[in-house]
Parts: sequence; C-alpha cells; structure tokens
Amino acid sequence: QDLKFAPGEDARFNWASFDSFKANHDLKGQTLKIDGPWGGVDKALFETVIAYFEAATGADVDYSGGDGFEQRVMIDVEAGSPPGIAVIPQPGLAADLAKRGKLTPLKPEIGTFLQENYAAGQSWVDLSTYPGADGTKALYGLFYKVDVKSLVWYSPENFEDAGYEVPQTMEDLKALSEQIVADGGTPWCIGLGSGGATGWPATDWVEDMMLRVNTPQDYDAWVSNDLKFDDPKVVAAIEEFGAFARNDAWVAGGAGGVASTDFRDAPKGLFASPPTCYMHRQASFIPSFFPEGTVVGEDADFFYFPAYAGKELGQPVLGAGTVFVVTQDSPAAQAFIDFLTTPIAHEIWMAQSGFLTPNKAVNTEVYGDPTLKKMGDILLNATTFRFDGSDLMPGAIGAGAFWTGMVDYSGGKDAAAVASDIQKTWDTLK
Amino acid sequence: MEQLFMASATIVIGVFGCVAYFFLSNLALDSIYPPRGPDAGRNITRAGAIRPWLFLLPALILLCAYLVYPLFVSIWLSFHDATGDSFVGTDNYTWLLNDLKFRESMKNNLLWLLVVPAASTFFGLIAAALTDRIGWGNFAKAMIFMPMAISFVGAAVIWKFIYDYRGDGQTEVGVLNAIWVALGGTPQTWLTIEPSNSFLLMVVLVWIQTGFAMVILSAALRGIPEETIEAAVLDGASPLQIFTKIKVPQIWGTIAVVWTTITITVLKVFDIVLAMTNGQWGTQVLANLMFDWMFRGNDTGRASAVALIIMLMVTPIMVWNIRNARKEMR
Amino acid sequence: MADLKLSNVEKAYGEVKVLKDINLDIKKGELIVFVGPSGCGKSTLLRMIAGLERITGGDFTIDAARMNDVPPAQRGIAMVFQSYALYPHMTVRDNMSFALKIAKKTTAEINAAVEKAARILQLTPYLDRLPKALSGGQRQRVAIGRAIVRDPKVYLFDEPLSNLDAALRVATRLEIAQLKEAMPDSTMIYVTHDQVEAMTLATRIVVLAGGGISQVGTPLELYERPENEFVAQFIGSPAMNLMPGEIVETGARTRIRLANGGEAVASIPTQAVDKGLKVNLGVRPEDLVATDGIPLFTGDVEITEALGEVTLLYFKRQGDSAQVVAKLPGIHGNLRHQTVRLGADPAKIHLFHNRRSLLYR
Amino acid sequence: MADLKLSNVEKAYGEVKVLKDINLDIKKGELIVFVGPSGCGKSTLLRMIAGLERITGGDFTIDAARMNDVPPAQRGIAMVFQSYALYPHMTVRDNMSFALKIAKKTTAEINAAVEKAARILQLTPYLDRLPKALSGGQRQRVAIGRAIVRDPKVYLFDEPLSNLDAALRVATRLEIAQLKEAMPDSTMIYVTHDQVEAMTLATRIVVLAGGGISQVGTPLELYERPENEFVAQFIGSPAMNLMPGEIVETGARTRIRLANGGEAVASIPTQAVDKGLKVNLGVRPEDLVATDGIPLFTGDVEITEALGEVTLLYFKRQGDSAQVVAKLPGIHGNLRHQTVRLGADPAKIHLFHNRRSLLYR
Amino acid sequence: MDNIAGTKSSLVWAVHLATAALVLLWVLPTIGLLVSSFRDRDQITTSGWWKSLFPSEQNIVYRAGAADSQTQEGTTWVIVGNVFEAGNGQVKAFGITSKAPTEFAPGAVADMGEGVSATVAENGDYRLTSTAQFEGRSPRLFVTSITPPRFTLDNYDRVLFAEGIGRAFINTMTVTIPATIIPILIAAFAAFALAWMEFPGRALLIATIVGLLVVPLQLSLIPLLKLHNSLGIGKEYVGIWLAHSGFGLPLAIYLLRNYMVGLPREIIESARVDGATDFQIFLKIILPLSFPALASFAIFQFLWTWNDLLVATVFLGNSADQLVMTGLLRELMGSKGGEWEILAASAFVSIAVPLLVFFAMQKYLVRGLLAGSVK
Ligand SMILES: Nc1ncnc2c1ncn2[C@@H]1O[C@H](COP(=O)(O)OP(=O)(O)OP(=O)(O)O)[C@@H](O)[C@H]1O
Ligand SMILES: Nc1ncnc2c1ncn2[C@@H]1O[C@H](COP(=O)(O)OP(=O)(O)OP(=O)(O)O)[C@@H](O)[C@H]1O
Ligand SMILES: [Mg+2]
Ligand SMILES: [Mg+2]
Repeated sequence: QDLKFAPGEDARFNWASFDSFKANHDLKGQTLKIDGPWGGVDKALFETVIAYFEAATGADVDYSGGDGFEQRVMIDVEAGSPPGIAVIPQPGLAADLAKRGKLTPLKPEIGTFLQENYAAGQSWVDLSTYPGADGTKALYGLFYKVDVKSLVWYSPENFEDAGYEVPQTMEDLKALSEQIVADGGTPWCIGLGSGGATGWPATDWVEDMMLRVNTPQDYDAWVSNDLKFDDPKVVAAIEEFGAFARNDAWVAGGAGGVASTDFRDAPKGLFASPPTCYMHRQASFIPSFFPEGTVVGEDADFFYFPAYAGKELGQPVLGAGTVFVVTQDSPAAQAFIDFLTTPIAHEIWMAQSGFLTPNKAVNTEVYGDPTLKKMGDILLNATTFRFDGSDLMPGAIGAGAFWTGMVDYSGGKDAAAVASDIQKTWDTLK
Repeated sequence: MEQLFMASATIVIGVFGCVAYFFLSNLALDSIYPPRGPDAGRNITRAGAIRPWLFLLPALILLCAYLVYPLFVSIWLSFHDATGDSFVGTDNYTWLLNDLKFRESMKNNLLWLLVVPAASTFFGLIAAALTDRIGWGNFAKAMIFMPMAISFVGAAVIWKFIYDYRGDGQTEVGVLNAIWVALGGTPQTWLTIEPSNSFLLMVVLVWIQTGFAMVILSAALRGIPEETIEAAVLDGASPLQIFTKIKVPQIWGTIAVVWTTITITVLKVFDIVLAMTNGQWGTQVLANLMFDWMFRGNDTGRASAVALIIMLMVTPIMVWNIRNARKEMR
Repeated sequence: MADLKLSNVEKAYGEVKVLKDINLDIKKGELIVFVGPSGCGKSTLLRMIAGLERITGGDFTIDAARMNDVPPAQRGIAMVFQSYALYPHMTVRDNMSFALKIAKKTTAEINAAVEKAARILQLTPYLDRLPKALSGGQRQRVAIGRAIVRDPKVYLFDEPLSNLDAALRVATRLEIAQLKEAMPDSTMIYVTHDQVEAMTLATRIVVLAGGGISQVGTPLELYERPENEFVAQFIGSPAMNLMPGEIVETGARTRIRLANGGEAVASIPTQAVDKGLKVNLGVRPEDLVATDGIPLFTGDVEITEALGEVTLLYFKRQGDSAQVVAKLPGIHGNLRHQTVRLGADPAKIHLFHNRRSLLYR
Repeated sequence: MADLKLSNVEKAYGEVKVLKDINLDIKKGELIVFVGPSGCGKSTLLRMIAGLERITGGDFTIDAARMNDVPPAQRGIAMVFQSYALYPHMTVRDNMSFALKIAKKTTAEINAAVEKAARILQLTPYLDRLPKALSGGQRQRVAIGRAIVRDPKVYLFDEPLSNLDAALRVATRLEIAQLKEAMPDSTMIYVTHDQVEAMTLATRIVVLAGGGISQVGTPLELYERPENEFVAQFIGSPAMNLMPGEIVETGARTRIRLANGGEAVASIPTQAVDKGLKVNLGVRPEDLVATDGIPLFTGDVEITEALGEVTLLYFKRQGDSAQVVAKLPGIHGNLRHQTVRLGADPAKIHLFHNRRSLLYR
Repeated sequence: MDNIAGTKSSLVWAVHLATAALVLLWVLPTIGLLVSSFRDRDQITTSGWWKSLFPSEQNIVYRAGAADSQTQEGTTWVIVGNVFEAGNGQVKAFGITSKAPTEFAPGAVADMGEGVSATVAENGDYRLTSTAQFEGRSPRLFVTSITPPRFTLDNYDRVLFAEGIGRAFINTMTVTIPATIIPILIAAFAAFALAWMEFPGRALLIATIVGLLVVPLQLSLIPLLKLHNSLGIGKEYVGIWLAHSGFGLPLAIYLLRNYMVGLPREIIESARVDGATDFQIFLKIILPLSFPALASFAIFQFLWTWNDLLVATVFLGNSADQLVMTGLLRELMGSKGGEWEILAASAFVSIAVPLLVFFAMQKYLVRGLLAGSVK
C-alpha cells in the first residue's frame, strides 16, 4: 500500500537503514499477526509504520488492536492461539507471560542494540529482561513508543494574565500554588476517574513523588516490593501527593471531587472562562482530551514536573511505554523486531504525531511538531528515567489494590493505613 | 454485496445444520427401528427410549462443553495457583476468607440479592398492571422495556452521567445533583458516598431488569380468570385491594420465575459495577471481584474460587426449583 | 329483600345492540330464572343488574333507587359465577370472609357469618381447604356461601350448576331450592339453559330470545301455554313437535288437517274467518299417544331410546320437515322400524300462526 | 370391527391400585359405555385401552393380539377427548387430516376421507376455520370427525358431551347414535357419567366402582335388575329409594315389613330360611303410585318439583334415613305439605341384602 | 374492568398519570442520553443536557482571527469577526483577561495595552484595532453570552458513517441471527424432552440445568477458547454461535420447559393416538403452540447477543471481516475509553434494531393461541 513518506525523498529520514533492512529480509508470503492496545488514531499511525515493513519484506502484517487488549492477549495466549507479536503496555504483564513460558526470548544482539542506542539503555534492557519459565533471565522485549508522564499542563496566556512564571523547582511549584490561592484562584485540576480503572492517575502522582522524595534505588526496590509498600518512605511519597490532592484550596472542586472527576474531564478547567484551575499534571497523551480546537503550544503548553532543589535527586522523569514481545516465534516476528531497531521505524511515526522514542540514533529533527520535540528533550535530558511503577507491579497491585488504595486515600483515609492495606494484598500474592 | 451473500450463506448453513441434525437423526432412528412391520410395537418402544436422548443430545453437548466442562476446570483451578501450574490445596479459599474485599463483596452481594430482584419485580409488576389498563399501554411498555435494549456498559454510562459531580462553582451536568441543588443541597459525589452508592448502582440494574419483569408478568396477569376479579369487585374490593389480594397471589408462580431469573442476573452482573466504580468506595461485588482477579490479577486460582462462591450462593434457588420440578411430575 | 325494576333497559356494544326494550318487574322474594338460547344475552342482562356491565339505555332501579351508575359493591347484590370464580389462593374460610373483611367487619362478626353459612351449606369440614382440594359440587357451594355471608338483598346466579355432573347438579339444585325456602324474603335471579333447573326453581321464568323478552310467566304457564313457537319449543324436552297444517273447522274446538295427512282436534276456540288459516300444530312428545282413531301422525320409528321409565321414539323424517319425537311411558324396545299411529288429547294441542299461539290473540 | 378382551387387567400408580381384576369381553360392533362415580377409574381404563397409560397387570388383546406393549397409534383405535383436544393452530380440515398425513396417505385419499366425514357431521362449511371460531358443539363434532377419518377398529370416547349445553348434548348424542348405526361393525367404548347417555347409547353398560366392575349388562338389565345397591342407585334419576325392612313372609312372593311402618310385597321368590332377614327394599321414584291399600310408604311432601310432564315429590326426612322421592306423571302442585300414601307393583320392587340383590343369589 | 358501572373517572386518570410518571422516570435517563447525543463533547461536560433545550448563559473563550486576516484602515490595523462562529447569540459582557472575563459591557472599548484595543458588540461582532501590525498569536476575548440551543448531527455522522460500520452491522447480524435461532431450536427440543417425554433422570437433569444458569461465563473463556482451538474453529463464526448458544441454553431450556409443561396434555396425547411420532408431535404441535414463549426468549437472546462485547472479543477476531458493532463502537470511543457524545450516539444507533425486534415480536407475547382447543 501507500507509504506515507516516499523512500529516499525527505533527507531528514534515515533511508539508508530502510534500504539495508530491505536488502537483508525477504519474507514474501509470510504473515504476521500483531495485537496491541492501540486503536483509533494510534492504530492508523502504527499501520503507516507497518507499511514500510511490508514494503521491505513482502510479508503480510495484520495488526488488530484496541481496548480490552490486556484481557484478550491473556486469553489468546493461555488458550494457545497467540498473535505473533504482542505490544504490551505493562512490563509487569510481559514478565508474567515470560514466567509462564509464553514468550520467546529475543536475540542477544537486541540487548546490545538497546544499550548502545537507547538513552539510559541499561534501564530499558532491565525493563524487558525477565525470568522465563525455567527461571533463567533473558531479554524478552523491545520498547517502542514511550510516553513522558512528568508533565504539568497549563495555559501560557492564563499564566501571563496573572503574571505567573513557570516554576523550575518543586519548592517554586508549591509557592506558585500558594500564590494562586492567595490571588483567589485554584492551582490544580486533578481527576482520578476512569471507569473501571479509576485511581490510576493517582498512581502516576505517587510514582512521580517517589522519584522526588526517594532515590531511584528506593523506587526500584519499591516496584519489586523489596521496599515494602507501607515503608515510611512510600508513605511519605503518598503524602506528598496528598499535599496537592487533599488540599481543598488547591484542587478545583475540592478534595472530595478528585476521585470522582473523570481524568478526561479534569483538564477542561484550564480552558474555562474564568479558568477553574491553572495547572494539570498528566502524561503526554492528554491533549486528545482538551476541548476541541485547542492548539498545543498556543492555547496550552506543558512544563517539566519539577524536582525538589533541596533533595539533590536530579531531574527524574517518569515514563511509560509499550514493549514488543514475541508471543509466537516465526521469522517474520523476528524480522519485525529487527525492523524496530532501525531508525526509520521510529522516524516514520515521529514525523507524524504522538510518538516519543528514547532511541538516540534517530534524527530528532523529524519530529512532527515542536511540542513532541520538547517532550523528547525532557526524555533525553532526564538524569533518571523510571518506568511507571504500577505497570511493573503485579496486576493485582498495579491495576488493583494500588488504584483502590489511592481512591481511598483521596477520599480521606490515612496514608499509612492505605499503604498497609496494599502491602497486605501484595503479601497474599506470594 | 458479496459480504452480504457470504453472511447470509453462513447464517443459512448454521441454522440449517442444526435443523438437519434433528431431522436426520430422527430419520435414522426410525429406519433402525421402523415403526411399521411386524416388530412395530417393540421397535417403537425401543426408539422411544432413545429418542429423548436424541432430542437432548445437542443441548447436553453444548451444556457440557460450555458450562459443565468449564465448571470442572474452575473447580480444578480453584485448588491451584495463579497460573494453574501447581496444586495449592485450599489456599485460595483461606485467602478468600481473610480478604477484606471479599467480605465487602459478600455483604454487598447479599444486599443486591435482597434489593434488585425485589425492586425489579415490584416495578415490573406495577408497570404490567398499569400498562395493561390503558390505550397507550403498548407504547408505555416499549418505553419501559427500552433499557433492556441497551447494553450494560451503555446503561452504566447513562447513569454515571446522572450521578455526575462537578464540584461547587461549576454547573452540575448530572441530573441528580441538579435536582439536589434545586432542593437546596450542595452537590454530592454520589458514587463515593458509602453505603448509599451501592444502592445507586442497584438502581441501574433495576432500571434495566424492570422491562424483563414487566413483559413476563404482564402475560401472566392477562391469564388471570376475569371472573375472580369481578367477584372481588362485587365483594367491594377497591382496585388496590383487587391487585394486592386477588391478582398478585394468583401469579405467584410467574413472579417466582421472574425473581429467579433476575437473581441469577444479579449474581452474574459485573459490567455495571466495573464501569461505574470498579468496586471502589465499598461497592465491590463478587462477580466483579472475580473479573478483577481474572483479568487484572491474572490469577485464575483466586478467580475460580470466587466464581465457585457465586455458584454456591445460588444453591437455595436450585433446591427450590428441584422441588418444584418434582412436584409438577407428581 | 328488594324489588327490582328494569325499564326499557338496553345494552349496546358499540353499534351492536345485544339487548333492547327490556321491561321487567321483579318482586321481593321472587326467584326469577332467565333462560334462552346461547348468546341471547342472559349473562349480559344479569351482569348489568350486577353492575359489571354498563347499562347503555333505560333505567334500572332497586327499591325505587336508580342504580345505573352505582358501583357493583354498593348495590347490595351478590353473584355466583358459572366458573365459581373462587379465589384460588385463599382457603374456603378466606374466600367466604373476603367481602366482610373488605367491609371492615369485626372478626367475631365474620366468624359468626362464615360459620353459619358453612353450616347451612355443610361446608364446615372444609373451611380450611383450598378450592383446588374440593370437588366441583363443594366448590359451587363455597361460591354460594360467599354470596350468603354478605346477606345481600339480591342474589344473582349465572349458570351456577353447568359445570357439575348430573348427580351433583340434581343435589345442588335441591340445595338452592332449600336455600330459597330458608330465605323467603331474598330476591334471586338465576340464569340457566337447563330447563329442568328453570322449571323446578323458578317462581317466574323469563325467556329471552333475539335481544328481547319472549315470554314471562310461571314454569307451568310456559309449559302449558307458550305464547309463541320459540317458547313452545324451548321449554320441554324433547322439544314440542311442530307440524304444518290448515284449519278446516272452526268453533269452540278447532279441527286441523295436517300436511302429512293426519288430522287433529284442538280445544282452542276459533272464528269462522280462521278457516283455511295455515297454522303450525304443536304437540309435546309426551302428549302423543298410540291411537286407533284418526291419527294425528303416522310414521316409521327410526330410532328408539329406552330410558327405563320412558321410551323415546324418533320417527323417520319425511322430506325436510322436522323430526317428530314421541315419548311413551314404559319400555318399548320392539317398536323399532314399525309403523305407529299417534293421536293426542285436544287439550294438549297448540296452534301457532305466524309463530304466535292462537291462544293469545 | 374388532373384539377386545381384558383379562385381570389392573392399574397401579406406585403403591395405589386404582383398578384391579378387570375382566371384560367386548364383541365386534358393540357400543360399551363405562359409567361410575367420579374418580372410579373410567378414564384410566379407557386410556389403558388407548395405550396412553401403561397396563400394570393382566392382559389386553384386540382380535387376540396382545396389545399391552403396542403404542397407541398401532392399536387401530381413535379417541375423542372430553376437552376436545383439537390442535388450536390448525384449521378443521388440517385437524381432521393430521392423522392421515402422518400415515402418508395421498392427498386424494385424505381429501375424500375428510370430506366424507365432514358431510356426515355437517362440518363442510367450517372446514377452513380454526377451532377458536367454532361453537362448542361444532368443536366436539370436529373431534369426532378426527376419529372417523382414520376409520379405526375401535372408537374411544371420554365424556365427549360433558362440556356441551343441554340442547347440544341431546343433539350430539343422537348424532353419535346415528354414527354407530351407520358403522354397525365398529366397536365403540364410551365413558360418561350422564345416565341418559349411557341408557340411550349403550348396547352394554359397564358400571365401575371402587376399582372394579360392579355390573355389566344391557341398559334395561341394569335398570330392571340391578345386581347391587350401588348399581340400583346409580342408574335411574332420581335415584332408587332404599328403605330398610325385614322379610316377614317367604315363598314365590316375599312380604316385607318396613322400618317406617309400611309393608310391601315383592315378586321375588325367597326360601323359608330367609324369614327375618334384614333387607333393604328398593323402589324407583317412578314406580311409586298413590294407593288406598296398605301403603309401602306414608310421608309428608316437603318439596314438589313440577317438570311439566311429571312432578317430583320430595318427602320429609325421618331421622337420618335417606330422603324418599316419588315421581308422578302430570302436574301436582297442590300436594305440597300434604300426607301421601304410596305403594308399588310387586314386580317393581327390589330387595337387597348386604347390598346385593336377592335376585342374583 | 372498564365496563363496570360507577367506576370513577378519577381512578382512570390516576392510572394514566401513574403510568406517565413511571414511563417518564424510565425514559428520563435515556432522554438525557438522546439530547446529549446531539451535543458536542464540550457542551456535554459543561452544562446539563436539560439546559441545552433552552438558551443558556455561556462563558466563551474566543481567540480572535489570526494575524493574516488583519486589514489596514489608515494607520490602524484591524481584525474583525464574530465571536459566535456557528449561529447567533447575545453578548452580555466581555473581558480581555482570564482574571476579569466580565469586565466590559458590550460595545465598550477595552484597552489591551501597547496600543491595542478591543470591542465586542452585543451581536457578537468584535473589532480589534492596533497601531502596530498584529503578529504571532492573536489575543483572546472572554465573552459571556446568551446562546440559543445548539445541536449537531456530527456525533451521528461519526457513528453512522464510521469506516466499516456497514460491514460491522453485517458481522453482527451474522453473529446474532444464528446465535438466536440455534439455541432456541436446540433448547426447544430439549425442553420438549424434559417436559413431555419419560426417561430416567429427568428431574435431576432439570435441576442441573437450573444450577448451570449461574455459571459465570467469564470463567469459561480460556478453557473454551482452548477447546475451540483444538477443534480448529479457533476464531470463526461457528465458534461464537456455539458459545452464545451454550451460554444462552440454560435459561432457554428453563423458560421453554416451564411454558411447555403448561400445554394441555390431551392435545399431545391426541396427536400420539393419531400416530404422530415424538418428532412429529414436536414439529407440528409443540413448536407452533410454543410460539409466544419462543418469541419472548428470542427477544431476550437477541438483545444479549446484540449487546455482547466480551464473548465477541474472545471468540471472534477483531479484523474487519469479524469485528462486531459493539467492538467497532468501542474503537470509535477512542483508545482511552468512553467519550460521552460518541457513546450517546452509538447507544441510539445500537438500540434501534433491538427495539424494532421488540415491536415486531411484542404481539406474540400475548397469550391466547390456545383459545378454542380445549374448554
Ligand atoms: N364485549 C362484547 N363485545 C361485543 N359483543 C359482546 C360482548 N360480550 C358479549 N357480546 C355479545 O352479546 C351477546 C350476549 O352474550 P351473553 O354472554 O350475555 O349470552 P348468554 O345468553 O349468556 O349466552 P350463554 O348461554 O352462552 O352464556 C352475544 O351475542 C355476544 O356475542
Ligand atoms: N397419575 C396419577 N397418579 C396417581 N393417581 C392417579 C393418577 N391419575 C389418576 N389417578 C387416580 O386414579 C383414579 C381414577 O381416575 P380417573 O381419571 O380414571 O377417574 P374417572 O373415573 O375418569 O373420573 P371422572 O369421572 O372424574 O373423569 C382417581 O382416584 C385418581 O385420583
Ligand atoms: Mg352466559
Ligand atoms: Mg375421567
């Protein structure tokens, strides 16, 4: 089918990588099924990438995806009819599949590639290295398309109208919040509602806070439960979140509304007249839920969710991403993983929208819009990059007890009690 | 056009395959034991012993494959760990008994079982009684039946919209809050207020199931002999007394069937809770707990244990139905 | 205990008038029986009296009070339905006390009334049973009991016995008769299409036909002096034989020559002008007797039905005339296929012209 | 067109034997009527013959072929149900042709058979109607038609007329009689609890009671010489009067002194040993006649029922003895509350000891 | 009942009113959804649907026309336009900063500094003037206005003309029709056997079926898909038909058996005497007579399969030739979940067919087919 960008035409693209991949792979007549969480726009975008793979190899790739992916892939894999490649948003789920022996390890070259080309390469390797069914660790996945979560969205003009500056440190951020309250405004919009997944936005807050009050090592220990959930360090992070979310003066609608406000509706306060809030901490995907016609970079913009200047923990960045794993080994599946190591596979999507990559080998000039590039820069400038903790924890915690706990916490329950409940659930999982 | 043709072809093949089975198997039975000729009597008796099973066979196969087999798998899984690999004895059940969420779910489920079948049947009965008496009854019926045509998830969305909360200072877009404010209250985050939030969720299921109850009960009401009602009129009973003392007692049997069916729906329903609160704020129910452990916890062992508890809760209904079936057969 | 009066009452379902010009006075203490062919409007009339059907024209009064728009419960009536209409979910006791409970009587009053009624109807042992555990006759008695306890001014019965078997029907009929005896002041209206019931129970019978009243009178009046062919054939079983003929001699007694060749004398006076009048001669099967004189009728016996005490003779039809039936006392199995000559007492002969009896001109 | 034989047939539902020791020979061309009180097992016996109930003991043969295990359809029988049991979703024509279609008859054959049956039963105009558009009598005729078209060896009727009103019942009864006439070779078994039907239709009546056969005989045999009190009271309406008494004189004629003080002579021979035997004297209401001699019975008339041709006299009960009824021809309204002396022809008097007739010792 | 003398008309009115109240209560949520389906997303979340039916006060943030639309009038540069791009409205007040959005009355001239001033007329016409040429981002105007009801068909446009909706409709039909007919057929045979045929173990079987009513189907998904895979019908229509049939069977058998035992015994015996085999009795007598029950169950089973997503997700692929309506709608709603307006519109699109089915079958729900066959 049509290729979005004609090979060889736009010099910003690394066409050489495409040509060499094409030269080395011929998979005519083979088919590959890919299942993933992307539907709608993302699906269409990913399909433009797939088109290049198909053009290069002659293979036929069938991507089917969308909501309910986690359930679907689990059922399909368990029932013995897995897709060739699964695109998994939660490394925790990938680890679980690996442990059940449902994944095929990737070639060791991929590990080398990651270490050499990805920013903070080792951490990406670690994120996709899991023990298999027999307990031996191996690299099972390749991260492709990541999101940055440590972002605060705001309306530059509202800031201008009120004379506020973008804060550079957590201390500044808190001072700004006080200032806004003093001026009669409300600094934050926070919404945790998400239907069946209500609570997840709070986990992002807490993770961001973990990275801002504790060391990255503590963070890693926490994710693996070596640092217990009810450890004072964790409780402190939760209370950091509480300092924002449980402060009636700081959140639009008051603390009581936090848990029930839908996360998709929360940012709308930024654009109301008069604005109901000035800032909104949320990941890079949130502009899709801004009011229609909102132009990012003009009507809305973001800044890095800053770290405490006083704590010397650097500029930690919380992120998320999708990991490609081979659920049904075949030459085509292996070739597709290979394809994802080429710069061109990243650049095609970069040049459009909604795509960030930690791959340093790509030409960042290709980014489709300046905002993306700015986010990419946050990613590349990170002194610490950590993956979304709840996605790494076991599903029962990361997509269960943690969510529920955060909802309870924002409803007024004591942080220590919430943490200990979560830890209790975790204990039963062993 | 081609797709349309293919679709109709698949439909025709599917349905006719089914018809063909019954037809051909009966034909086969009749040719093995022909109901004619010298041995006709014996043949017919023999065929008569086989034929019920011929009729039941597809149903039994489907039931075994789709319900009994998974049931046994579940029992087996409930004694195994998350991946179903190693035997863990009754661990899953002991975990269950100590789990706070499980206790909460049990408590809520009992509430649901008390409220939803009763309320749905009650409203269904009222709706049936009222709509049978007026000219535009069929239209009214269709309107009350309409929620049945909406998926559970769709219904959950509709109601979430009604319970919506925006916080003070903003205009409320949820009807409940709008009414509440009009009555002088301050907006509430309805879905987070325990324990009334559970009831707000039940309202959704009642809203849906009333149509079902109404359709079935209205047929039953029409079957009541007119004379008993006229006798009551002559006896001086008011319309309300006629309804409660004469009509309702006479359709008790149908009410019981409706009640049973809704009870079972209640035990199985998870979509509504999942979509509206996901069991948070103390609204967890068993079916959603199971769904949680199945697809979030990826723990088939625990999910199965919860499922078996759900099945256990239906035992009283089963016993009652067995008794009824026995009674019918004299 | 009430007088009922129907004046020009009519009933229309939409365009269709099923009853019209009903005029009837019912005196306190009467037992009126409505009879008539199926679909003639007996039940409808009864239900209008009960208030279960709206009266679409005319007036209906009880004790001079207009009742047209009074709801059923206020009319002081009680009704016994053909299908019993017992409340299936209530015990006999509850069935009988329902109306009293509705009327907020005290428990003592209720119990007294129910037990009295149960004693009258011999239902005492069954008071705590459900209707389904009763036999048909007992159910019917419960239905009557339900009426009695209310001590109504007017009792209405709509074919109360038609679902009972023959033996029970006789027994229950007697019970109703005795009930009436016991309550001489109560007014009763009774619908049936069983003549024996009508004949035995009624103080007066109302014959309905074709949407109106055909004749009103005591049972014997109707039997002995039917006003028209319809009543003549409707009352008595088997039905009265009708044979076409012509008046050949008039006077205090009338001589008729029949189309089938027979001849008869009736003790009905006629005038000279009537000579040659085409009439239908009616004679009841039980009034036909074997004769050696000039026969009224001569025919071949086609079927005999021996009922023990009497024998019915069915004669071969001639052409398309109606079948003639005779009823002879005793057993006559040997008459089959024989030719029989029958005559009748002049006093037992009826003459009809234009379907109306000459007696009533 | 078949001989049926029941030998020691019995029926048990679980532990309960509802029928036992049924022995009966039915000859080709007979019309056998089963009568008996409700619940005595008439329907059950009929359904066993039809094959709808399993025979739990004994043998049942048709034309010497054992039928116990032959399914209904192969027995060559047709059955008419009390409730009609028409197929509600089929037209009259389809109802009647159903069995023939099942038997894979050609369309021509089917049409011929259906039309012939419709003609016999005067159903031709209704062939394309659904059952719900028919009157009760028409529905019953369709049910009969459904039996006729199959041309079965044996017809079974289970109270076919009990749901019809009086007039229709008489008419349909005659139709069945004529049908039997028309098919002299067919065997019919007919269940009823209407005596008139039993008396008029049967070649032989089988009286069932208490799970067994009480008496088998022609209608007149049963009427004139009942074997036991049960049959005596069951046949005839109103039932035979029974009065307790004692034999005081024996011989070719027997003299009885009654407990109520009356006296009677019966033309039943007795031996000397019988003197002093306590017997029940039976006399039918229609056999009681006013007498000036020594009365059989003297009593006060409590109720009279004038049926036109006859009058029933109900006498006051004395103590707890049964009520005595007399049937006098003609109209006697004036006898009410009078004392009447009644006697009877010695030939019409029955004597029972231990409930069995002395005639049959 | 209507014929009874002396019935008060107030009672009749009470019945009408009570019914109306009940109906209103029941449709109110749906009406909200219906109205919402004609609004756009921002409206839905900023004002109650009931307000949308009337003119409402709204606070609009309007970005003035871009710099390249400016014209020069003498020395001043001017941008003109109307703040109500779609339709009309009435301006109550306006402002130039988010801090004071209602500072100026309509028609007043607001000084925005640096030689820029703005004015908004009552009808929404605005005029920006500047001494220097406008550059870059154009300024915002904050307008408080009375806006008449505004509705849009966009949501339906998106749902009805979404890519693949036609195909999805056909797919859904391909799933639902056999998945409705097959279980009814199979259940009817089974119900007949359980109601009218004698065989050992009947009562036990009935009880088991009642018990099976509650097996939660979520539990069965993995073992069953495994089974399907091993049978080679992994993700094909046959599989989902069987699955829906299996899950619907217990209730179908339960309801149908309950109905069939109520049929008059004599009719069946009569057919037996007429020589019909059990198969013929079933086909020619039971099936036609059970039509009301079959129709009721058909409605319910149709609704369930029509609205099902879970079973379809598992037993069917989600490629274009197998994607069902519910699946497609879910995709339309965006990868992050529900969007009110699409959900609202799609709910009405997907209600249409089930309601048609209900109206078509409703008359069969009435009893009375047995009239005339037995007294
Ligand atoms: N609701 C109705 N609408 C129209 N016509 C009716 C209605 N009810 C009864 N009829 C007609 O009124 C007439 C009288 O009916 P009714 O039931 O009073 O007859 P009946 O004399 O009681 O007959 P039966 O002896 O069969 O009980 C019948 O012709 C019937 O068809
Ligand atoms: N399925 C059964 N189980 C147990 N007892 C039964 C069953 N069917 C009938 N009976 C009993 O068998 C007896 C005979 O019943 P049957 O129906 O033959 O009576 P019947 O003489 O036809 O009465 P009726 O005149 O009322 O029709 C009754 O006492 C009845 O209770
Ligand atoms: Mg009537
Ligand atoms: Mg019987």
